[in-house]
Amino acid sequence: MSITSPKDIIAKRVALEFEDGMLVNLGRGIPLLVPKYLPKDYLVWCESENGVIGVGPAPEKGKENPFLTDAANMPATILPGGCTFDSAKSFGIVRGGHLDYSVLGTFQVDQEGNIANWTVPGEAYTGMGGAMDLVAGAKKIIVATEHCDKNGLSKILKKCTFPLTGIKCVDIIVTELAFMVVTEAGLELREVAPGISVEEVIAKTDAELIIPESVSEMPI
Amino acid sequence: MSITSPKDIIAKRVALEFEDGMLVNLGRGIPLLVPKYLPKDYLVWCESENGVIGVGPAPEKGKENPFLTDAANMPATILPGGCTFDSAKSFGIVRGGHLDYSVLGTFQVDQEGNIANWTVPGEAYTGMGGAMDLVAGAKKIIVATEHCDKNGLSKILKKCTFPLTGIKCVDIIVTELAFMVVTEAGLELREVAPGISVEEVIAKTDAELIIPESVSEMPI
Amino acid sequence: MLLNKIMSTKEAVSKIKDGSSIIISGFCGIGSPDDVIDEIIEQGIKDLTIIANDGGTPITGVGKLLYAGRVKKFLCSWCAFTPIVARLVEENGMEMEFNPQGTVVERIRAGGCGLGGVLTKTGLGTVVEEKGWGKRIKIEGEEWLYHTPLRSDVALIEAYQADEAGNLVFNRTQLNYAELASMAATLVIASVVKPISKIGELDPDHIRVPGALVDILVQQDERYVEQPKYLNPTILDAIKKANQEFKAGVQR
Amino acid sequence: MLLNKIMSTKEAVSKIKDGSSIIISGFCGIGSPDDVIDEIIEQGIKDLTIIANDGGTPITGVGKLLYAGRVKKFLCSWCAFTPIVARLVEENGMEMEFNPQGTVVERIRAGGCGLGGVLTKTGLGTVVEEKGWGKRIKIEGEEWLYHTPLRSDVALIEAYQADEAGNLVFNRTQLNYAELASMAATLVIASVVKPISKIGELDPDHIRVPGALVDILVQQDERYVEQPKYLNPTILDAIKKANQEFKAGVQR
Repeated sequence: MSITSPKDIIAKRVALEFEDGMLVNLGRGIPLLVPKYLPKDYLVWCESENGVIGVGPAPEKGKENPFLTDAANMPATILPGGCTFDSAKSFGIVRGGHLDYSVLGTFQVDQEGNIANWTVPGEAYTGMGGAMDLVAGAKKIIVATEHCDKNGLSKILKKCTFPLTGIKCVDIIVTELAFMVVTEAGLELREVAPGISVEEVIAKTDAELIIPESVSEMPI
Repeated sequence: MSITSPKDIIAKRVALEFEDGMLVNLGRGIPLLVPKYLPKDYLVWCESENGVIGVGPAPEKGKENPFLTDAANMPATILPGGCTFDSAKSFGIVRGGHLDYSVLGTFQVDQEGNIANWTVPGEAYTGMGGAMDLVAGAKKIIVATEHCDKNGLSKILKKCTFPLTGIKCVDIIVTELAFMVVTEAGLELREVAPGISVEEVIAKTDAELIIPESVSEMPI
Repeated sequence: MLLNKIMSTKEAVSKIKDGSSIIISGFCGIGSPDDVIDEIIEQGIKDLTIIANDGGTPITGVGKLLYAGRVKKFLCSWCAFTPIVARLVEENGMEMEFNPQGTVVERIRAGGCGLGGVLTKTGLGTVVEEKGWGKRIKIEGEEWLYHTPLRSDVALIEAYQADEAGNLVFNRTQLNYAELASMAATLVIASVVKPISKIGELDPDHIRVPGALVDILVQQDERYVEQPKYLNPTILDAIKKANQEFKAGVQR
Repeated sequence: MLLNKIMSTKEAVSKIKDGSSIIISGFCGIGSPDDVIDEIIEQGIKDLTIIANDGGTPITGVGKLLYAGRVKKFLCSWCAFTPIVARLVEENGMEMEFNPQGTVVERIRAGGCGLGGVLTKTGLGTVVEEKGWGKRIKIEGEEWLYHTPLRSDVALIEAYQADEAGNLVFNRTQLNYAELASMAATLVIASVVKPISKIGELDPDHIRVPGALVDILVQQDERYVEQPKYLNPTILDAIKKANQEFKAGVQR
């Protein structure tokens, strides 16, 4: 499969982190593309905040159950082996460390692992929904985002400036350029995408990157 | 129905406090006799700590469901309209103030509304089970107990001496001699059983009783 | 049983007073009793404190109450689809509190289960702490955000099936806040999608809300059953009118 | 799915190490996986920390582990039917903690749901406070008993039905601690009464424990299914022997 779009590069790289049988929550946008790149024989369970494990694709038109939606309020199905539960259990699963991964998009993420993905300055009345729960609770937080915003500015910062979703919680950042890991010492560049140089990543990144002796190519 | 036994006097008087549709928890012993004295058209829901509302009588022999018992671990049934739930919900119901009454037996109860009904001194390793939950959570705590212990000593004390189950939580005390209410001012004698004098109750009670101008006869 | 819990929507809603606090079940409107919400607007009930997962939309769930101008205080986790909230807060003085989704439901649970509050890591170091919606406390050397328990005068929930005793069964993601809302309110009103059954017809293991916790059952109006996002035209008018007055600067 | 969660009882129990902490579901033995408990005794696993509702009896539930001398620390609400506890504590130094029933389950829930602990009125002014099992704290002027969250290495639960993905369905009062135990342990082992189903055969709304939280499924041995209080004769011997040694003053 030849991958050209930035979103697909990111989704395919994130998919490599997954193991069979894992329980994950996938945020809107790029994270929802990850399942496309999982091995066909894997069963990865997706949790939806509104009370489902095993959210499946949209139903055929006319076959919607009005009482079954995904967390974005779109008509959904439940895959064989899925189940439902109430909101307390849903967030107990999120906050109790039962999600192997929470994969999220973001506006900003920084080299300390802080993330700002729920609102932009000036939007005081939208609310954080489940975003703060997801970054506080999952075993690993994977940020899956394009490296720069539409103005070409790095989303990978020294320090987030937007309202924070969570502090020091991000473990891995995957962009169409790089695979980076938040370590005690700082943000470490582990892989670059095919055809991308370490220098290019550094140039396009606001955060200070730790560059190890060898940086591999993304195995996508 | 002619009532002679002390236990039946107590149960019949407690039953008069009940209203149709109430949710209650009945402790072992005398409290379990209360339903016998309820109007036939009443549906009073009994909660059982192991996760049932609507605990019914023991099943016929040979028809037991090994997965359905009451809180005393005896084979049970569920009445039509009953339901099951897990232990967190069970004690959420108990502690969240959803029981109209918790009716309990006791070793000791005192004029401040303190109760000691889970153990006797020297029995350090039995545990309190759900007793402390029941006295902390129900809307009203009704103690249903014989007035004196088997040695003829009053169970209605100035101050409990046994390990406490709960402090200042008892609302009503019903014995075969008297109906008493814990008030801000102290323990008030409201009714005496038929054929019993106020003086006899005072004589058999260690607690200081507040005696109002008129004490009625128990309407049993 | 002498009690009859089944009432018309009109009679059920007549028990709700101006100024009441109401927990409304639902997640983006799924599991919210739209028939009861519409009737609240119809009856002119106002100055409400609403606790809910989210703000719905202008024509679904909690959003209708916001747009009809009936909300004095609003606690939710998310309301991006009801932009009127900004104006209600800034121009009309509506009190607004945002809590993370898990915190909203956990606070309702604490209220319903007699617990002293919620201790969570979620929201530490964020706006939740900055605004004082949660309070940082240290217990045995570890820091948590502390939130008080939530209870309300009324809980409004939607159920799929019920029996005459008030036992409730749910369909898929309709459940969301219903189980805990039913434990945290003085008056619990459930709107039931399917015809209400006789006592004993539901499997005890499938009941998620015990009848003893439900005060009033409403058989959901067919129009809402057939069309889950049905909006009563008179309600739509009320919402439009309130919105126009609001835009014209009429203070409520 | 590449994973196979179904194992023999022997293989499942081999994952449990000496010194492990174990939450065991069950209320007076109902919902406790007796087949797994017996196998723990058979395999000689010891120095266990056990968290459970109660002590069962000498021949059912947690009681078997007590009588077989495998428990180093025991937290429960009630154990009046296992009088050996007094001697285990006073002569053998077993650590013992009693919590009210609602506190035990709420602490497990706090552990499983990432909460900072439990704030309750239950037990204030009683032995629970005197012994330091709960700690009186004041928050916003109100006094509560604070208890820390509980988690464990292992959770042992019994379920009525399961599918190959590990989803669990329960029968009546068998549920008790299972739902929350499954959230509070690193390794979750479920003993299943009915033949394990294929994926997709259980109704999603009837599942109380999601398969993703279950690590190992054991098909319950027929002898235990047919006779829920079945006791493996070799286990009875082990319990008797341990008890005799204990009485004879042999220190373990």
